[in-house]
Amino acid sequence: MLRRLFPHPYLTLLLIVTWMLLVNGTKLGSLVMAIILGTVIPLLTAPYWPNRPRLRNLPAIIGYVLVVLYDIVKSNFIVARIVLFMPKADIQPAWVTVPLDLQTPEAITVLAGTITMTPGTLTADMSSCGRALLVHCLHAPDPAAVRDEIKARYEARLKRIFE
Amino acid sequence: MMGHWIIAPVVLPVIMGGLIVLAMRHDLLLQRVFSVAATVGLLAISGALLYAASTEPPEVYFLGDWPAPFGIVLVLDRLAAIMLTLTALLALIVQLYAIGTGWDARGRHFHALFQFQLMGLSGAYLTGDAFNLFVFFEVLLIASYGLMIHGGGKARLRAGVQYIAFNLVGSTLFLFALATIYSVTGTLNMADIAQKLLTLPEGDAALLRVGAVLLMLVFAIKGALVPLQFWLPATYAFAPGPVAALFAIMTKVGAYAVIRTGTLIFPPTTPATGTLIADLLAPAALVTLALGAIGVLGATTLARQAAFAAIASMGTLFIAVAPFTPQGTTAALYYLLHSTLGGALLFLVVDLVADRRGSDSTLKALPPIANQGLLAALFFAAAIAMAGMPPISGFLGKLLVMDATRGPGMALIWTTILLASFVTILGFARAGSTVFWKSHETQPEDPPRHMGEPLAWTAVCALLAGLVLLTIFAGPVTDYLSATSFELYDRAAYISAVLARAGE
Amino acid sequence: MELLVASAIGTMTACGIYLILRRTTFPVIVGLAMLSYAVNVFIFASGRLALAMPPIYDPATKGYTDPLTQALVLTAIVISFGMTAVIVMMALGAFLEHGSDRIDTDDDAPEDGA
Amino acid sequence: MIAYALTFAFACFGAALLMNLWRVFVAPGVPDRVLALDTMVINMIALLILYGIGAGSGVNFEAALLFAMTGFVSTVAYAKFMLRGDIIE
Amino acid sequence: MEQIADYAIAFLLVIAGIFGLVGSYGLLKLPETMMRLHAPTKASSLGVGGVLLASMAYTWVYEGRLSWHELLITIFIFLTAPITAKFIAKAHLHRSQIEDELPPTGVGTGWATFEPAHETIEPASGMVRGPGSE
Amino acid sequence: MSLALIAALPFLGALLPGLMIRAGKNACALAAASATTLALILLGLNAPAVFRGEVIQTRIEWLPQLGLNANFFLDGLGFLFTGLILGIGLLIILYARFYLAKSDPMGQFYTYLMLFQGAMVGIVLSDNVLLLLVFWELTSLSSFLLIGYWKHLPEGRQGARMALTVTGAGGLAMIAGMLILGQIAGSYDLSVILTQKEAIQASDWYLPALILILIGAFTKSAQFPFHFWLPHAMAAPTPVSAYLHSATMVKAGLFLMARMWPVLAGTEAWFLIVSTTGLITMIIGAKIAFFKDDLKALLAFSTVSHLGLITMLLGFGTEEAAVVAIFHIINHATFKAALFMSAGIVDHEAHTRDIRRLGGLRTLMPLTFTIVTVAALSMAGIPPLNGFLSKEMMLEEAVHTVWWSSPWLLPALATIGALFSVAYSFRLIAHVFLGPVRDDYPAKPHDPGFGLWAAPAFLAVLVVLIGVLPMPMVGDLVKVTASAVTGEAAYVKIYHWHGFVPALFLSLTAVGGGFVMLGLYRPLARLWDRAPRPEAKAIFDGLMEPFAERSRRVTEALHDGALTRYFAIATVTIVAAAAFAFWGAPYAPGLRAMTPVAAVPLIGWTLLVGATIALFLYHRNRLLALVLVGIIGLMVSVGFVYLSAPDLALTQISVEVATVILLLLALNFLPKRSANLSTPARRTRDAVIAGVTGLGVGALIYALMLRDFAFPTIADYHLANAKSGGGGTNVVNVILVDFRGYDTFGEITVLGIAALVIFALTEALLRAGPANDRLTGWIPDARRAGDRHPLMLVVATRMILPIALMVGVYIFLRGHNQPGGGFIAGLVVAIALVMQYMASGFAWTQARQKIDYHALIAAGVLIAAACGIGAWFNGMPFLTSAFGYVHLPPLEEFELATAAIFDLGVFLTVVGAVMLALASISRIAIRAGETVNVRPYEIEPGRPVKIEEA
Ligand code: NA
Ligand code: NA
Repeated sequence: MLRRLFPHPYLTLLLIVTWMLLVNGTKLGSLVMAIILGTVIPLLTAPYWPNRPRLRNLPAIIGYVLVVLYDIVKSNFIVARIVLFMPKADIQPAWVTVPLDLQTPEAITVLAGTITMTPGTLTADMSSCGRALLVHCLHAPDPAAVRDEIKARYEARLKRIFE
Repeated sequence: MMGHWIIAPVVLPVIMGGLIVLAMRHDLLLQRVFSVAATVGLLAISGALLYAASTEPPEVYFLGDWPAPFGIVLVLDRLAAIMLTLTALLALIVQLYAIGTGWDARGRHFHALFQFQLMGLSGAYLTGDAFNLFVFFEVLLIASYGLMIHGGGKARLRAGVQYIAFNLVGSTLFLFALATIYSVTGTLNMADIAQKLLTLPEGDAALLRVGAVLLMLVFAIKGALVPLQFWLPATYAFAPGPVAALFAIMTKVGAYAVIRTGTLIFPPTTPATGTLIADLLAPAALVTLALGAIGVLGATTLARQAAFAAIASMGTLFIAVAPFTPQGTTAALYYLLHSTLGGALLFLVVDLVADRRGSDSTLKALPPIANQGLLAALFFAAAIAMAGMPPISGFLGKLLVMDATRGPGMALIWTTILLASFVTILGFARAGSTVFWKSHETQPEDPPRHMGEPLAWTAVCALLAGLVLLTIFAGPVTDYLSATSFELYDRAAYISAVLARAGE
Repeated sequence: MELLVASAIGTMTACGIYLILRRTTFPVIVGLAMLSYAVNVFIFASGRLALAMPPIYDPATKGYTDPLTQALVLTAIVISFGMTAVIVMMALGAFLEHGSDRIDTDDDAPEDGA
Repeated sequence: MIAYALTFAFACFGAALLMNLWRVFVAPGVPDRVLALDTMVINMIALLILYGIGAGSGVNFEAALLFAMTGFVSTVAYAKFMLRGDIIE
Repeated sequence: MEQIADYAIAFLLVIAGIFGLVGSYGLLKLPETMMRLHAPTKASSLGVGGVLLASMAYTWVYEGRLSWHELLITIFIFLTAPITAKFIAKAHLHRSQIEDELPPTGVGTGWATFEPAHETIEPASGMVRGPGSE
Repeated sequence: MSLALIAALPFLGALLPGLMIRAGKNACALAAASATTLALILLGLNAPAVFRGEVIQTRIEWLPQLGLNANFFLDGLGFLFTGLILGIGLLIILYARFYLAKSDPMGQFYTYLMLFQGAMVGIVLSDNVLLLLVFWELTSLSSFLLIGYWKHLPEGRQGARMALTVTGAGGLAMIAGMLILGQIAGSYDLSVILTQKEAIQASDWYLPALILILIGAFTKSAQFPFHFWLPHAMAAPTPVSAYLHSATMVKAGLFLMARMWPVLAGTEAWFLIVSTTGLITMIIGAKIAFFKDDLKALLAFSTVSHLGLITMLLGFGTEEAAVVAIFHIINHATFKAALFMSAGIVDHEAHTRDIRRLGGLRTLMPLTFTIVTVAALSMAGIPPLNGFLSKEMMLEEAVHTVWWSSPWLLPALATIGALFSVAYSFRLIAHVFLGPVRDDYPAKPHDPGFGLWAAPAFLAVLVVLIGVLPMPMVGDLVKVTASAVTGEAAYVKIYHWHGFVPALFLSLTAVGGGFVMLGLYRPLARLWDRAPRPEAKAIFDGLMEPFAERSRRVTEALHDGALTRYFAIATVTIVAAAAFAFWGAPYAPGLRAMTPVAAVPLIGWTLLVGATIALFLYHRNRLLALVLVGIIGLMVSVGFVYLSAPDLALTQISVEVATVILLLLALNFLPKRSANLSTPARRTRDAVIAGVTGLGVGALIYALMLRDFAFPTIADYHLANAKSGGGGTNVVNVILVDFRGYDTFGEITVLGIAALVIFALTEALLRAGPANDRLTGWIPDARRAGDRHPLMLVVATRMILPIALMVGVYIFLRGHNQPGGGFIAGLVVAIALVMQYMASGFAWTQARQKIDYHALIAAGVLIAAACGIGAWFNGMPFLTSAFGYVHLPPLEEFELATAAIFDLGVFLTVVGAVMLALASISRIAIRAGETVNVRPYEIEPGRPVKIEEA
């Protein structure tokens, strides 16, 4: 019953939060509205999202978010340095293949996104079977190291969260 | 006192159109029944409004209960009522024809689009607000786009693209014009504009005139006034027969708008604009008539010939409008009634002929077709109607126009009108003798004689009957029309009726 | 500011006109879109320009810009959107029927520009 | 204090926009131009918010949000067109 | 307090400005499309993020209300930036056809951009229903 | 009343044959005949009064505003002509019954014939010149039908067209003349006009009016130089020729001159124009007639000649001449009709009208011979036949007339005319009936049955009777008619012996000369054949054909479908007209202070203008063009934000992206580059046009922005009443849904219709046909990448869709008070759905939702309408809004407004319309062979896949 009413409980939660962010206040009326919408909209969009991802262990999630935020800021300084100060000749771009252990689409998506937003790397494509990501590095003298860092730093964490 | 009935001509079709789309879009029979019913209803309402308009001064309907000029108003006067009734009548006839010939089944949504088309037309006649006029122009245009390409087909689609493209430019121009006028006068209500123009500071005149001319050019496009007529021939020639017949009213919308704005907002007495409109309109109208007539003689297909006849009739109509005198406007209105019915008749006959010749209306002799004699007779009737030959109303219309254009420039105007009639009848004679007579050379034995399509024939005869009645009752009709133009030139009544609540 | 807006409108109009004078459907459609952008700004500007005075009721405001022209522009935008959609489809249809996307029908040369 | 910072930020993002425009004019291919457009949208949003701070009005939020949304959609649409031709298949 | 807040906001703005600039400058300076892609994706995102944070802080400090809208926008941008980047990258790969410059996937198949997806596809006949087909 | 009835009867008679055609030829003939007879009887009833000199009138109001009324009047002139028309008409009806073949459609013939008869009667009875014009043109039209009756004969069709062209044109000229005349006389009623002689002849407009009216008369009566159409009209069946071209239509011109005689005649101009034209026509006609070998052609030209004679007499302008004219009209009608019918008999029996193939018929067709001889001798003016009397009197008048200041010139020429007329009359007798019987007639000739010879015989008898006893027979008739023409009681005395007057000698000369000419026929004919002469038809065609051809070329050249030229012309016209308007009145520059410019908007401007220029430069690369359009749209909406128009910004940006998506979808099938189809010269021309237009528009808006409104704007009212009266703080939205909700109502209807049109069009394209073939055989013109639905996007959109929907709801709800509203919300939702389409594919998405977009559109429009109608129920006009503040604890107070319902209608329509449009275009893609994904992910890392090694 509850499962039919809330096909995606996280989504419902997310929507309620979103609504409160939108109306930018904490009126009771808004909350009621938020709850209504948070219930109705997932029901409407459920067909587009057949299988629900299972999320577990909140601390891991929080940890991951913090790591990524830190890396984003860091990566930006790196990129800035390369863009502003490194002479074109010295920049050593590289392609890296990152084989995947993850299998959940959601998880892979998050990983790919993370890679793009973090130091000097950018997800360009995926193998047509979905078992590897093609990553481009802006400046990577040692591509292998990049791959290992990705797998260790992000994929491992995501595996703990999603699978 | 018509109360809410004034808006019925807009609301009825839109609701019917909506219902057709919502509930009946899979059932042609239902569509036909309800669509016809709605049109009959529209005709009845228009008739009632026509009567009311003749007994009362202009009546105003304040939409949203906002006082003019702040909200949008509908105004019912004789002119609006006449246009409504004419449209409803033509619509009913054309609709019967479309059903009778099965045209409405050759594509989707014919009846819905048809109703929306009527909504747009009615809205355009009734509105007393310049911008709202634009909106309803768009409604009737977009519906006409749909009807024009109804049934699809290569030639029709290519013509359709041109038709839309040209009218999109027109719509853009319309907006430029409205913005300019608003930017000077700060109002959109036509009566209010008219009133404010009386006290317009001199320094604003030039800019306002630009706005006025742009506006008139928009209507000139609709009215197929040379050199803005280019969109018409292909459109009318390639549109489905009944649609082309319905379009007989579309050009008249342009004429209506010119008459409305030219008498209400920019009459020659307006200090800022003066005779600007007339000065530009008169020569253009003459050229239009001439070009249309030459087109009738030079056309290569019956359909195109009909199209050019339509252009020519617009020329005659605008010749009568141009002086902006009550007498001229009366003549123009009579000719408007006549040329609408006559044009529609011609297009329907051409459609019947083309249909029997395998949708080929090129001017060459083909083996005799079914009902050749009858069709020839009808074509003959339509032709003399459009050429303005007696005994059909066109002749009376032409006489009225000539009578109304006495005075300076009379020689030129009369010569043009008469020569145009001459060339037109010449063109029709050539076409008719080729299509209907020469065919007897090609194949002596009797043609297939199927009558069929009772509704279609009813429609055609109805139009012919309309012309005959217009001829017989020319007197009373003209009385009503001169009362109408009197009302038009007596702006005070209109303006005071609209701005009655301005104080609020 | 007025000069900027006016010149922008002028440029967009000019570009639009130039494009509608091209001989294939696509540029003509783009040109019509440009014209409608231009005229929308034109209407908007015809209500005069105002900075930081949105027509949202606000007791503390120093004034409002003209809300009416904005409403008119909205209507205009919507209508021209509908019109553009239709002509795009018709152009596509004409191309599919005819095999050429010329908008002039004077010379029926088949397939070109592809 | 904030005023200076604002001006500086304005200058930066303004300059950024001009660079984007330049990239639109001269680029090896359409992908780069699309990228430029996408960046333009981002910078625009930044300017919008800055303008909001400057004028002390939060009215521009919806605009910013919608810019973000539409910018994303159109970029994806352009790219998908280049990849597949048909963007809705 | 105000003072500190001012400094913080000003700092955020300056940083944001710099990154915004960097993002677009990189777009001009970097030699290859793939490299150019890095700059805006990251820098511009951070730049606008910074501005949004500054705005939040500003309204909080000076208008006394906490405006969450900016947060929403930031999240949205950060969510979508990678996707945009990936699409442009794919478009570039497809257009420049540099398949052979790429490393192997190491899992047997090729990169998706250069191969039809491995899945059962069937023609559209009868597949579509709803308003599209009546 | 009876007069109107007389005029109406033939028209009624015209209906009958058409209806009775099933009943057979006799029924048709009988119907026509009885109608005619009835009319004749009615006319007869009026005879006593007419002969008493009374004028019978009937007045029916028709179009009084114009002075066009169905007024009829019957005086002597009218009586004579009505009698001729109806009487001869009756004979023709009888004759035609037996003349026409089985295969000829009898019903049509009698219908046309009666139409014509009615028109003729109308002409001669009209007391209103406008009414007369109506009938006048009607005769041209109905004669067109009659001449072209044998549709399979090209000569018939051409003859008909020529007759219509000439007489129709003349009629149009006459319209102008009559309108002028009416203006001078202050009335269009003949009875009034005829009293205005002084006023008319004094007016400056007299001469134009005279010429225009005479053109009408001359063309109708085949007067030189308009005589050429008549012989070609002879292609008509003989009954028609006999009726139209001898007895009636060609006399209409004479009638008109006689009718107008009192007010137009008597001036120098009248005398010179009319008498000269008549004289020339008389001579030329007679001369040509003499050399014609076709019986009917001979008669035709003889008719031309006699009409000329009568015209000349009317031209003299004297009372006596008028009397003679009238008398000759009667005589000519009798013998010429008899001759035409006899010619028809010969043709009918011998199957040829070629005189060279005839001869010697005297013994074979004695009866016909007798009739022809009598009539022809009368035509030649041999005593004691009626033709002799009138010719004698004519010569008498000629002798007394000084012409071009010479007393003898006119008599001489008149005699030459008479001489020719004698010659061809004798030739008619001699070459057809006398001489040896031949054995090579196409058919064995013999006298016809009674039905055919009755009519001509009757006329021949009249010829003799009138000749022998003129006064008893027609004295009164001529008298009363002449009085009607001249306006005062005419003195008529007709006798055979005038004594040895000059006329006698002239007459004898004529007869003698005639004999001589006949004797010299062969050599003269050889001369004639060798002599170069203008062939009327050639000249006519030489005039008409090039005209028609040139018209065709002009028309086609102008309307050849070159839309871009149309645009160029239209643009130039518009700019020119605007400039004309602007410089026609004073202009005072505005005094409004400029809005300050900061650096940021300057950058925005640079971007906008830059992108626009780029579009101008790169537009041929269509994808790039769309990218640029994207930038421009973005900049415009940013501009709106900056200029305090948040609603506009929101709408603009969302519409812009929707448009781009639509264009991309279409571009998939269109060529990806625009071919360069214009020469550099043309591109320059276009650039110039564009530049000038741009300058104009820019200048216009600049001038407008820099001035204050001339009057306080109505927007002030909106600002003042939005909250109090509309219940919303977002004034723009309140205007949209309340002050001007009616606009919005129309606007969403437009959007809905657009979607319907697109859908209908798609249906049409997907039907069997070239488009469908092209689609089914579609090959994408560009290499396509793999990975249709990249996993990242699929996942992301699943997150984004619900949030986007939420944003949509949010924007919708706050619209009334903050930027937003139904329209923007609708677009946001639509875009969110589109995102879903792009990510997971059309079919997959479509298959997962139940919404029917048609229904959505309809519902939207209907809800909006219902919201408007709702107001009626509390007595308010359409779309009157209501709002209130609800407070239900523990929730905070919130507002409920009907405007929200209206906005909901807007919302639904927008979503429905956008989605239906996209859905339709996607169906085209699917027809083009797009395959449809069955799974949400095409790449599913979890799913084992078969890997084929490359
Ligand atoms: Na609106
Ligand atoms: Na709207």
